[in-house]
Formats: sequence, structure tokens, C-alpha cells
Amino acid sequence: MFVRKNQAALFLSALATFAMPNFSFADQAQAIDTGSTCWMLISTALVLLMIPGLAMFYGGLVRTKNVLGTMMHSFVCLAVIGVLWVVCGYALTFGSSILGGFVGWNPDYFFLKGIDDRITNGIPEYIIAMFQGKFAIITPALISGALAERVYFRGYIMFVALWFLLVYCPLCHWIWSPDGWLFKMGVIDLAGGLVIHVSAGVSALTVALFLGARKGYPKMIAQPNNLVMTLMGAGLLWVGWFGFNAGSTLSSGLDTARALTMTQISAASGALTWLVIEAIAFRKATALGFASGILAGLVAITPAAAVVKPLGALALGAFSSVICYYALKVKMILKYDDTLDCFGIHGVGSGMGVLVLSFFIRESWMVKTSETVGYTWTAWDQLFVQLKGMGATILLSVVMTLGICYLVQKTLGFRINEEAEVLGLDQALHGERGYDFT
Amino acid sequence: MFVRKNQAALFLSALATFAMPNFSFADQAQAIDTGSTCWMLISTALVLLMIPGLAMFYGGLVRTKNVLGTMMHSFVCLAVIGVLWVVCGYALTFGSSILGGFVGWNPDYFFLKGIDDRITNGIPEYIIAMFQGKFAIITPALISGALAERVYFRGYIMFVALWFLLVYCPLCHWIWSPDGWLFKMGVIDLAGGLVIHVSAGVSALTVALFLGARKGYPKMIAQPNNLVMTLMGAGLLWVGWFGFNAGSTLSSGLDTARALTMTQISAASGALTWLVIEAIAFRKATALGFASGILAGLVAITPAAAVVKPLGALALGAFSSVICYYALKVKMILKYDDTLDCFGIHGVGSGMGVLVLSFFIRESWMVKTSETVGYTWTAWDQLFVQLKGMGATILLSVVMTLGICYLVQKTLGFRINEEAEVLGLDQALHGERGYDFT
Amino acid sequence: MFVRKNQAALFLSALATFAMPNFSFADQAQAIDTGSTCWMLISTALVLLMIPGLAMFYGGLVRTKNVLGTMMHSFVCLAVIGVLWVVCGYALTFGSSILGGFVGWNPDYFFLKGIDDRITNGIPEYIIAMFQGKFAIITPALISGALAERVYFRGYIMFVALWFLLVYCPLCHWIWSPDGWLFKMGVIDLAGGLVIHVSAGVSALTVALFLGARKGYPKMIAQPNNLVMTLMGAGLLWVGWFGFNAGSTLSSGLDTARALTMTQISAASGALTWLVIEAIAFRKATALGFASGILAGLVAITPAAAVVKPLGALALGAFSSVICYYALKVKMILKYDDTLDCFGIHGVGSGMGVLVLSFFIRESWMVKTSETVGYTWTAWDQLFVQLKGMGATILLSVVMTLGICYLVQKTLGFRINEEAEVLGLDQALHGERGYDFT
Amino acid sequence: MKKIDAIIKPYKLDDVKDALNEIGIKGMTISEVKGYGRQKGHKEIYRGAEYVVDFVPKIKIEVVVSADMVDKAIEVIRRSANTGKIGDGKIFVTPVDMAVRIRTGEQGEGAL
Amino acid sequence: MKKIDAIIKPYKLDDVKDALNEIGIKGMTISEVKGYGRQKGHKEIYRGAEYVVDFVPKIKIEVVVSADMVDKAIEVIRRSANTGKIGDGKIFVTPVDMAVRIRTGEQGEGAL
Amino acid sequence: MKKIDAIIKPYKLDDVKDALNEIGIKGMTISEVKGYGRQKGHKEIYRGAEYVVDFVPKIKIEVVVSADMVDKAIEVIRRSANTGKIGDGKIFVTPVDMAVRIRTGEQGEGAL
Ligand SMILES: Nc1ncnc2c1ncn2[C@@H]1O[C@H](COP(=O)(O)OP(=O)(O)O)[C@@H](O)[C@H]1O
Ligand SMILES: Nc1ncnc2c1ncn2[C@@H]1O[C@H](COP(=O)(O)OP(=O)(O)O)[C@@H](O)[C@H]1O
Ligand SMILES: Nc1ncnc2c1ncn2[C@@H]1O[C@H](COP(=O)(O)OP(=O)(O)O)[C@@H](O)[C@H]1O
Repeated sequence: MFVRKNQAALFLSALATFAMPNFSFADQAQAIDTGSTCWMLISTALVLLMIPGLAMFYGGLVRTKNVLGTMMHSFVCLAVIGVLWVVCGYALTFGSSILGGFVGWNPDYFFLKGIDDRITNGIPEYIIAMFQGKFAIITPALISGALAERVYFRGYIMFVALWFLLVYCPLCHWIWSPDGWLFKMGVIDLAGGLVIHVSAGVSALTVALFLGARKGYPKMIAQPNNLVMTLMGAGLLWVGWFGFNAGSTLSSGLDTARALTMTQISAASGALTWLVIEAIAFRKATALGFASGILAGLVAITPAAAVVKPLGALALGAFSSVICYYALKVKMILKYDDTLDCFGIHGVGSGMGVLVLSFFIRESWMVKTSETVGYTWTAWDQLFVQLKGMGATILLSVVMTLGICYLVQKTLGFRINEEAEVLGLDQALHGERGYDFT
Repeated sequence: MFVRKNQAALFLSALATFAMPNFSFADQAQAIDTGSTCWMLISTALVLLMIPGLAMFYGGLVRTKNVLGTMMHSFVCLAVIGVLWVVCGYALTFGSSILGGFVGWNPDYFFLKGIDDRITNGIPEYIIAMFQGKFAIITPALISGALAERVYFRGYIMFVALWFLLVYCPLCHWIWSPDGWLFKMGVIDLAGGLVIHVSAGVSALTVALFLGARKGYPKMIAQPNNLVMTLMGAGLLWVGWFGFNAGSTLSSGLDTARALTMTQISAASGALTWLVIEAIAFRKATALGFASGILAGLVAITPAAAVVKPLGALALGAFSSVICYYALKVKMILKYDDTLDCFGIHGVGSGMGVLVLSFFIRESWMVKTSETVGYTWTAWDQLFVQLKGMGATILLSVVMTLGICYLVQKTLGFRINEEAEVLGLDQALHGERGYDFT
Repeated sequence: MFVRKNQAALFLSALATFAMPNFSFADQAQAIDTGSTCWMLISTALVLLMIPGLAMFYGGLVRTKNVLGTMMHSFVCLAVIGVLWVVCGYALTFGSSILGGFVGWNPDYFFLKGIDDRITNGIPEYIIAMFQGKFAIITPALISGALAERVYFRGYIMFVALWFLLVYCPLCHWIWSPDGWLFKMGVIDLAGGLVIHVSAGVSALTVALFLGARKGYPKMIAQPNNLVMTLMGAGLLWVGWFGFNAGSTLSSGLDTARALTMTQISAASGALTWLVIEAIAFRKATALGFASGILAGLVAITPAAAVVKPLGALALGAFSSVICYYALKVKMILKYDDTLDCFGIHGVGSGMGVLVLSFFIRESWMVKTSETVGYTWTAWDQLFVQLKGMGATILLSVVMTLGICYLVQKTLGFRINEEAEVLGLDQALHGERGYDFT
Repeated sequence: MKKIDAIIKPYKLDDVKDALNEIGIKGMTISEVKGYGRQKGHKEIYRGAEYVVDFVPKIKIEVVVSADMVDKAIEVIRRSANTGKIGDGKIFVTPVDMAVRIRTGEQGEGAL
Repeated sequence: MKKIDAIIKPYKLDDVKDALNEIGIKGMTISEVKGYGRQKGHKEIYRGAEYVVDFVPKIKIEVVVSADMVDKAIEVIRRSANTGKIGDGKIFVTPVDMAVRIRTGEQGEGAL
Repeated sequence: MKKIDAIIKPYKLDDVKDALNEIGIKGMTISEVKGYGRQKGHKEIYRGAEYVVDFVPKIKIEVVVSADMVDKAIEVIRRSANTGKIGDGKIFVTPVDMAVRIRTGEQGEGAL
């Protein structure tokens, strides 16, 4: 339970609500809280649902000839990271610090050997490990939005594997592991504003710049092959996000309800805001804009869901859509090809959330923290902490991602050859066609 | 817990099963029931899933040129009603009666300001509020089936916002708020036969008549662009309905299991019945007919899921398909353009359920009620109560909806101009195309 | 709780973790475990989700002219078996043995008359009955993969109804009912390796051979109409499978967490393995291959999820993809038309799992069983038991299925006439078209 | 015999078909095409960017008629497909040497 | 040179293609079209209402051949596309002034 | 007037369209077709089996021009559609008796 919230926050919520798991046995270490366990089981399923959701969201936005290849960019993470996580991922992230705290390690976590009957806070550790694993799976998949329609599949697989080991694992350890240095510093990041979205967004931008634009971009007009599927995907992502954020409280209590509530509010607020912006700009309201607004709201609230209140959630969702909308405008000026706007939405929107949440924190939380630190803790103090976290995240992401890009390009090859790009990934790399309606 | 069932029913189930949440602390007001909380969290996610489900169901039935516009009719409610609900919706519905009981109000619910750590029956009130909010979101979306392919998006948004404030909020307060007059009267409406489906269905018919038919209707043959997606949508709706009905018990106990069971049975029975009808009528079994049968079964059991037993559920599902099937026939004779049959299925099927459930109520429930009222309570007594509820629902829906239609038409405009109707909503109002498979 | 695991296994897990439902009342018989109840509710919803998931998976693989008909093969089971289950299915499977143990019977289960307020191990029996019912629904639907694109819908319905009564009910009783002879023998089959996948797979092969190949097969090249939808379906199946396997522990505890964990690991391992095989064989990685690998991993772990550990899950998933891949090769040599490879994947992969799990059983489980039986229980002893179970399953499936095929063919007709086959099921039998994008 | 290719606005198809039926032309073949010409394509929006789609959806009607029917057919198509707005389309007439009905082998006008 | 337009039933495409191959015609262009004629469209059902779809899916084969191949080609198409049922389709022959192979610039029959 | 049918590689469409525009040809009709010829189709994989897809996607451009524009148009299409690889496609020229603009009724070259 300590994994995802800094201790002050946790402590407080406990005080406020007695929300300790209700054990049925004296021996707490062993007792199961069937309710919290159930919520972690289902949260794991909900985050899993986000992978097809993301594949549909991204897959609908590319040209028909690349639809399968783009969906596979999301799906393949289920296999590659899914296996790596069991082998060493959980150990590297949630083991105790090694290499001066760069990553963690715990022999018991190697192949999940030693947790077969371990129970923590009433929840079997297996399910915690699986839940955390889903986050490791979806993060590299997010990046695929930036390199869509122009990479070798083999190169992509090598990229996500290395990125997981060299960016995700360290970052996750720093921010979510009880002995991570950013965790100890008190960085607030409930469900991965930094660990997931800023890291993915910044890396996405790096990859996009490294690879260069697709043939014909930006003259080539966008031809989303299936906006209908993109809308479906946005719907599934919203549903899955409830598990993503509310599951991150690792319990089924008041904080969980708060996290789900703020997630719902911010997503609605983000979607509404984007709608209004487009209505003003074009006197039209696009489905893609609406879906983008949903995402903007969701990524913005991700770090903040357990500390802000409804007004804060409304504000974060709205801000996020405004800032993301203009980030996309800037992209069109700078003409870099972040194809599906992973940076423009996940990086920018969630980055904003990570910082701005400082000004919407529940009073009681601030009071509590002040007690802990022994002086009046202000939003500015928190903002400073958040800024440090963001700095570290950006630095790690950019440096490592660049290195990996060069390595992949030199070895398996990353950027696809022109002929295959023209032909399309589906035919050239997968030997299939997405649709055959004849 | 009292919100969704009249007290006799609740009392009884308690007696029958000791199904009180299992608290872990003496101070009940504060204790969390992690299991029930978990079920409400997931039920909220399941009802959310119904929005993309509905968008897919409806979206597949229109012509290709209107697919995005039709899906947006469902999705936009997530934003518009989603925000309104937080601002004032929860206060207007579940606050204590004001204006002579027309609606409710509770300053604590305004922007959900005052429930940050409130827990009721072991469940954080936030999550109850979010769960109820989903119902408010999906109800206007259902109406969109009646006005498909021929309204301005801006007008539609104004319509759903006003409809929510002037029809949904009062009705929900009357029937589900502990001090609502219909609630006190003992109207049985577990998950919204009246509040959701009859109100939506009757309003849908009103709108359809107000707007008039689409250009070329009924000569213009139906051209569902994607029945495959409609089937997917029907599947997601069935799944979501488990949260919709079983979640309405606001607990995770025997009544919950009963509600889910009857929902499953009625949906299966409805689908099977429609299949048989078509097999007899055409010697064919359409996928759309099957999907319609699923919906017919689901809407019929919605008000009744917690009070009837399996035989009753089988009967309600079957009746519903029969009566809905003929309602659609009547539509073809009267030639009004309830485009996607919101009235023909939600209004007719659920209306039937609201009344006929009176004859399938669990014996123990009748006994209990008799004790409460002090004389032998018969099905006819209940039917009379249900009829009053339905009368009030229809009256409110028709009057308010008509008023709103005129207002929207006069201000932002409601019925779209002919050129845009020919061009299609997607291009004319959203500047997009649903599919581009070239 | 005893339904799905043989007693030794159960006993052990209890010892290991005190994972008894946490009751809130003295009177255990009546007390509700809200957490476990919640997990069974949601597991039921998750398995329901597998039906649209399967419809999408299968529907995407056939030719456009058969897409609706193929999806209806899955959906119709929701209605036909859904109703049959309530009428007599639950009684025939989980009632006490009659006819010398061929099936079971319990008058209380007839129309679910007598379980209205029955609670077992803290879970209302209604929800157990509904959960079990979902398995009965999906199993015949799996078989539809073998007879795709060439049967009458009426004949198909007769087939699934009879198959359910004559194959599923007996087998389910034998293996999952506490007094089933294979259950007593100690066959390990957590979530239906034998009951679901081997029985479906073997029956599928039988039907495929009985019906003969589609017109033009195998010269006719495969033309999957919508691999994009097949991928979505695979995603939903994976999500649903968490409820399928982890729900089969009928609790929300350590075994549940274990089952979900092994399911996740095996699916990832299976997908990765298939990817590697294709990369070697074709230097390409198909989306369909990846999806097939997911399924291979899922079916292999289904019987084993609660007894093996992560290494075992990795191994089972990998083995399964290898053996299934070659099974499909063999099919192409033998040229029988198991159209969507129900036997090749469900039969072969899960059959392998049923047997090979013997060598990956958790040490503690073996120790415990040894104590129970009074001598050192080895993997070979377990393998022998598993082999007996498989033998019985295959025998029952082949004999009954053949008989049913002849009966259906002679009465309603099974294999469709050539003209209708050329025209396509959608037009000929359902009077619809899947897509109309013009 | 002559072949008439008429490129028209999609929603006019039914009118044209009925009009041709009335003058006894009971067979035709249609296909979905995209047109480029004076009529400008519509605007689409993609994440804040607006761009014009050059090609406009049209329906192409191919109908082979006996020489003496040509003028009548053209006249009828013109009337039924006309909206007076840019983009109504074109009619092209080309010579046909021979027509055969696959089912019977009939040749010439008898095959129509 | 002549252009042969053959409108056939979709599932006959492979047979026709193979038949043309046999007589040495190794190039063609096909497109999906919809046909209207004697063959009545099929019935579809929508929520209890039954209606007829006028247009029937067909495949149009366009093949340009040298004048001396025309009769042979027609004969071959007729045989391979024929089912004897209404709706088998038509074959139309039209004159071609010139053919060019884009890759090489070859003109006339050499371009085929 | 003549009708030019150009069958080209899909991704060359924009180049050809622009090239025709430059020489003042501002109208055309295109359709998606499938081609069969020297260029072999690509390989597809289905559950461990590999097979070749015979028909290759192509775009057919139909443009009617006045007789004196024909050679220029052909030349321009050839240049803009050429990649030098097998499968670049063909250009066919056929006679047109008459052209009519539906909107105005204009006939002949004025209708183009
Ligand atoms: N020279 C041409 N050759 C072939 N098709 C043409 C030609 N010019 C126009 N068309 C077709 O006719 C359609 C309508 O032409 P356009 O110039 O847009 O309007 P109008 O018919 O009113 O002149 C175009 O979309 C195109 O499909
Ligand atoms: N006059 C015509 N011009 C162009 N195409 C035609 C004509 N008549 C028929 N066709 C095409 O031929 C197809 C078959 O014709 P139809 O009359 O249905 O049967 P049959 O070929 O046996 O006479 C039609 O679907 C249509 O595509
Ligand atoms: N005889 C023909 N009639 C009609 N179209 C043809 C003919 N021969 C080839 N084509 C079309 O031209 C395209 C290219 O021809 P192909 O032989 O593959 O390459 P190339 O154009 O380099 O000779 C084919 O895909 C087909 O669409």
C-alpha cells in the first residue's frame, strides 16, 4: 500500500477513514482482505483492457495499410514486457535499491520465485506484481504512437525491451519503490504521471526526432482509416483507467473511491473543454478532438487522483485540453512527426498535471504534511519537489532513449526502408491485410 | 442502500440473509466494507462501458455518412452530463426535497464539496455519486436513437443538457430519493425502468414526432453501415448491464446476486424469443433481431431484477420481445421515424416490465409488505402503485420534452438543414469520415 | 468452493493462507463474504465478455459474406444454452449423481427454484450458478469454429442444444461435481481444460470430418475479412479469461491471485513463442499468429492455473504454441477443414496442458496429496489420473458428437446447400449484410 | 449500340435509375468512383489542422443502349441527375462493337 | 485492338481468369461493380420489415486484346462464366485506338 | 474527343493528378481496381501457410480530352506514373462520340 502514495498521504487517509483492510484473522501477515484483493484482481483486468483499447485508439488513426502493424505495436508489449516483467522486471523495480539506488533487486522476485504465498496488507503479492506489470506493459506501447507507420517490427521489439530495462525500471524504482530517492523526497505520482506518461511522452518526442518524419509528411494529409474504432478505443481506455488510477491505491477504500471519482471528473472536463475549443475554432466538433480531450483529462489526473478534490479535477482536465490543443498546434509549426501525438498529449498533459496538482491538494493533506516536515508545507514547496521529479524523469528518458535509438538503428535497424514504407507495414512486415471486405 | 429499493424489500432481504456489510470497526459510520465498495467501483466502470457499447450499437445501425455523428450523440453525454452531474446533478437528485418535492437540493453535493470523507453503509459516498452519475449520463444518450441522422450537434447538446435538468433530475428524485413522493408511495424500480427507460422512450417518441422523419423515410430503405459493430455493442451492453442492475443494490450480497441472475435470465429469454418470432415470420434469424431481443430482455428486467425470481425473469424477457416486436410493426404502419427504436424497445419493453413485475414478485416480499401496510398486499395493489409511477413519468417526459424541443429549435436550431442531411452529419458537423479503407 | 478444485489442493491452500472467507456473522451458513461475492459477480461478467470476444475473434477470420452468421454462432449460445441452463443445466451438472453418475440431478436446481436465498462459503448460490452457466454457454460456441461458413443456422442451434445436454452436462458432472467419478479420482482441471477445451476441440474435429470441407477448400485461399476485429477479440478474450480461470477458485484469495498470475504469464509466453516461431519460419510476424499464441497460452494454463508456479506457466504457454503451430501444419497436410482451428488450438493446446501440468505442480501440493493418499505421490501418478480423465473426455465427445451430427443432418439438416454456401450465410440465412460502407 | 457513361452525384442514383426504367432501359451497371473537377472537395479536420479532400465521391452508371435510344437516354439522365449545382457530373457516349449475353449467347441488341 | 468489358458473377472470377490465361491472355483489370437487370436482388430484413436490394454485386473484367483474339476471348469468357441462370452477365466489345505500357513506353499490341 | 484510361500504381495518383493539372486538364474520374499481369502479387501468411494474392491494387484514371490533347496527356501520364518497375501500368485510348455536362447541358469539348 506504501508503494503508490507517499507516506503522509497514506497516513492521513488512514486517520480520516480507518480505511484499514478488514482482516478476518489475528495473524495479519497472512489474513486476506477479500474485498481489496478483488479490487486488485479486477484492476489488473481493467489495465489489461487498456492494451486493446490503446491498439484500437492508435490503430484507427493510421492509414489502412498500417493498421495491423500499429495495433501490433501495442499488443506485442503484452508478450515481450509481459515475460520480461516476470523474469526480472518486478525485481528491478520493487526490489530494494542496488547500484546506488539506480534500480532495485530482490532474488525472491526473480521469476517471481519467492512470493508464492506472500500476503501484504491483506492482498496476495502475486496480484500486486501482476498489477504493476500491466503498467510496465502499457508504457512502451504509448511510445509507439510517435514512431507509427515507419519502423521495423524487429527493431521496435528491441527498442521496447531496452527502453523497459533502461528507462522504465529505474524510474519506477525511483518514484514508487519505498526506498526510491524520488519517493523519499515526497514526489506525488499516484498512478504514473511521471513514471508512465511524462517518461513515455518525452521518449516519444526523442524517437520521433531521431527517426525523422514519414515520407510525404506533413504535406501528406492525415487519413485515419477507422475513426469509429478510435472512438471505441477511447471508450475502453476510459473504462480501463478506473483500474489504472483507482487500482493504484492498492486497496478498496476511501482513497480508491476518491481516485475513481477524480478520474471520471477530469476526463469529462477534458473532453468538454476540447469540444468547446474546436467549436470556437472551426464551428465543428470532431470525434477525434473529443477523444483527444478524454485522453488529455485522463493523463492530467493520473498523478493527482488521490490528492485533489472535484474542483481540482475539473480544473486539471480543462487545463490539460487547452495546453494539449496548443501543443499540437506548435507541432504543426515545428513540423516534427510525433505521428499520433504521444508527446503532445501524454507528455504535455500529464506533465502539466504533475506540476499543477500542487495547487489543488486536499487541505487535510497539506496540514498532515506540515506536521510531518515540521513547518508549514505550501503548494510551492510541493511544486518544487514535483519539478525535481520531472527534471529527473526528462533527463533519464531523453538520454537513455537516444542511446537505445542509435543502438537499435545500428544493429537490427529501426527506420524502415522506403519501399516497405510505401507498401505499408501490414504487407511488408506482417504478411497480412487488416480488412478484406470484398 | 435505501436509495434504490423500497424499504420493505430491503428490510426483507436483510432478514433473509443477514446481508449487512461486514464492518471491521466499531464505528460503523466510518468503517469501510471493502467488498461492497469494490462492487460499486466496478459497477461504475461497467455502466461506463455501456456508453461505448451504446455508441457501437446505435452507430452500426445508421448510414455510413452518419456513423461518427451518431456515436458522438452517446459519447458527448459523458462530457456534458458528466460535468453537470458534478456541478448540480447529484444535489438536484439526491438532496432533500425542495420546491415541494419537485427536485432535491443539498449544498454538500454542490460540486460534491461536502462528501470528501463520507461513508454510507460501508461505501464511500463519492463512489455512490459516481455510480448514480453514470445513469444520468446514459439516459439522454438513449434518446439519441430517436433523432439520429437529422439534428444539429449544438442543438442536440442543448437538448440533452436541458432534458437532464428538467426531466431526469426531477424524476430520479421522485423515484429514488428516500423522500421522493413516488419512492414513498412504494413504486418498485430497481435500476430505472421508469427513471431511465420509460422516460427516455417516451421522450424519444416525442422528439421523433417533433422533428419529423428523415428525408426519404420510410421509402428510403434502412442501410445499417456496420451490423458487426452493432452486435459487438449489444455484447458490451449486456456485460455493462450487470453493473447497471446488480450495482443498483448498492451492496455486494444476496440481492446483488439475485439482480444479476434475473438480468442474465431475462436477456437470454428475450433474445431467444425474438429469434423464434423471426424464424416463424421470415424463416430467417437476423443478427439485429437477436440484438434487439437482448435489449428487450434487459430493459424489461431493469425495474424488476431484485423482486422477481427466475420464472418471472424468463417470462418478462419473453413478453418484452413479443410486445416490442409488434411495437415496431405498429411504427411501420404509423410511419413515424423513431429511427433506432428507442421508444419501441426501451419505452415499450421496460414499461411492460414496470407493470407486469407486479405479478411475479417474490412471495416473501409480498408477505413482508403486507405486514408493513397492515393488510394483505396483492399484485393488484402493487400494479396500481406502478401505474401511478408510470403516469407521472409519462406526463413529465412528454410535457418537458416538448417544451425543450421548441426552445432548442427556436434558439440554436434542432432539425438539420436538408443539404447537411444529404451530405451526412460526419462531414457537415464534424468534418470527418468514419472510415477510410482505401 | 469444492466444485472446482480437488480436495487436497483446496485443503492445502487453506492451510497455507488461512484464505477462508472472512465472515461477519456467527451463522456461517448465512453470512455473506462481500469480497468473494464481488469477485464472483465480476467474474461472471468477465466470462460473459468472452462471448462477444469470441464472436469477434472468429467473425474476423471468415469471409465477409459469412461474418454475421459466424458471430451469431457464438451469440446464439447466450440465448439457447442460457435458457437451457436455467431450466435443467445446473441440475444436470451440479445435482447429485443419478443414472449411475452419468449426470446429476437436484429438484431445487430445476428452474433454479430452490436456491433463492442459499449461500455457500459466503457466496450466494445464484451467482455460482450463473458463473457456471457462462462456461456452459461458451463451450459449444468454441466448436462453431470448426463448422464455420457451411451449416444451417437451425441445424446449428439443434446441434449446440443436444451437445450441451449429451456432452457438456455429463462431462461437467464427472469432473466438477463433488460426486463426479473423475473428480473423486483426483483429476486436476481448474477451469476446464477437459470440460471445456478438450471436449470442444475433439468434438470440433469430429464435426469438421462429418461435414466435410467447404467448397473450394483447401485451394480457396483464406480471406479473413477483418483481422483488426480478430485482434480486438483476442484482447477481450484475454481480459475475460482472468474471470474464467481466477473466478474458478470460487473465492477472492490467494488461489485466485495465483490463478490470475499464471494465466497472465502463460498467455504472454504463448504469444511470444508463436511470434518467434513465425519470425524464424517466415521472417514475418503475423497478427493472427500472435493472437493464436495468446489463445494457445490461455487454453494450456486453463486446467493448471491453480497448481503450477510461474516457471510452469512460462513453460506451458511456450509448449502450447509450439505444439499448436505444428498441429496446424499437420492439418494442412491431412487437408481436413477445421475452419478456424478449434481442435488445433483448444483441443491440442489444452490437452497438452492437462497432461503436462503434472510435472509442474507446486511442491507443497504434492506433499499434501502424498499425505492424503498415504504414499509418495509422483508426477507420474498424477499424469496417469490425467490420462484417464482425457480418455473419458475424448470417448464421450467423439461418440456423442457423431450421433448428434447424424441426427441433425437427418432432421433439420446440418450441412448447407451449395447455392447458399456460395451466396454466404449472412444473406441466405440471416437476410443481412455485415457491412455497408458505400 | 452505344455505351453511355454517366458520372453523377451519389444520392441521385435512385432518381436516374427510375427515370431510365421509365423509358424502358432495364439494365445497367454502376460503380463507386471519385471525381476531380470544378467542384471543390470538402474540408476535413484532423487534430486542429484543416485540409481539403480533393476527390469527391461520385457514382458512375454504365449503360449500353441501341443507337436510337441514345439521345432519349441522355436527355432522361440529364433531367434526373440535374441539381443545377457545380459537380452534377458528365455524360460520355462511346461506340460499342458488340454485346453478348453470357447466359444465352445472344448477340447484339438482343443481348441488352 | 479491342477492349472487352465482361460483367460476371463474382464467384466466377477465378474460372474466367484461368480460362483467359489458358488462351494466353495474361493481363486484365477488374473492379467491383453493382448490376441492375433481369436478375432480381435479394431480400433483406430490418427489424421486422422486408425489402429488396435492387443492385446485385458483380465483377467487371476489363481486358484489352488484339483484334484477332476477340472472338476467342469472348468464347472463353462465355463458357467459363456461364451458369445458365439469370444474371450471368454481359460481354461488351469496344474499339481501342492505342495502348501504351507506362514502364517502357511500348505502344500498340506490344504494350499488352 | 478521346477517353484515356490509365491504370497506375495507387501511390502515384497525386503525381499524375498534379501533372495533368499542369497541362490544363482539370477534370478526371478515378476508381479503385485490381490488376493482373506480369507483376506478381504479394505473399500473405495465414496460420503457417503462405499463399500469393494474384490481384494487385491499382488506380484507374479516366479522363476525357479533346483529340489534340491526347498525345500530351499520354506523355505526361507516362512520365509522372513511371517508376521503371514491373507493374507501372497501362494507358488505353478509346474514341468518345459525345460529352455532356449535366448541369448546363453543354455538349462536346465545352462540356469537359
Ligand atoms: N475531363 C473529364 N474526364 C472524366 N471525368 C470528368 C472530367 N471532367 C469532370 N469529370 C467528372 O465529372 C465530375 C463533375 O465535374 P465538375 O467539373 O466537378 O462539375 P460539373 O460537372 O458541374 O462541370 C467530376 O467530379 C469528375 O468525376
Ligand atoms: N444495358 C446494360 N448496360 C450495361 N450493363 C448491363 C445492361 N444490362 C445488364 N447489364 C449488366 O448485366 C448484368 C446481368 O444482366 P441481367 O439482365 O440481370 O441477367 P442476364 O445477364 O442473364 O440477362 C446486370 O446485373 C448488369 O450489371
Ligand atoms: N491486357 C490488359 N487489359 C487490361 N489491363 C491490363 C492488361 N494487361 C495489364 N493490364 C493492367 O496493367 C497492370 C500492369 O501490367 P503488368 O503486366 O503487371 O506490368 P507492366 O505494366 O509493367 O507490363 C496490370 O496490373 C493490369 O491492371
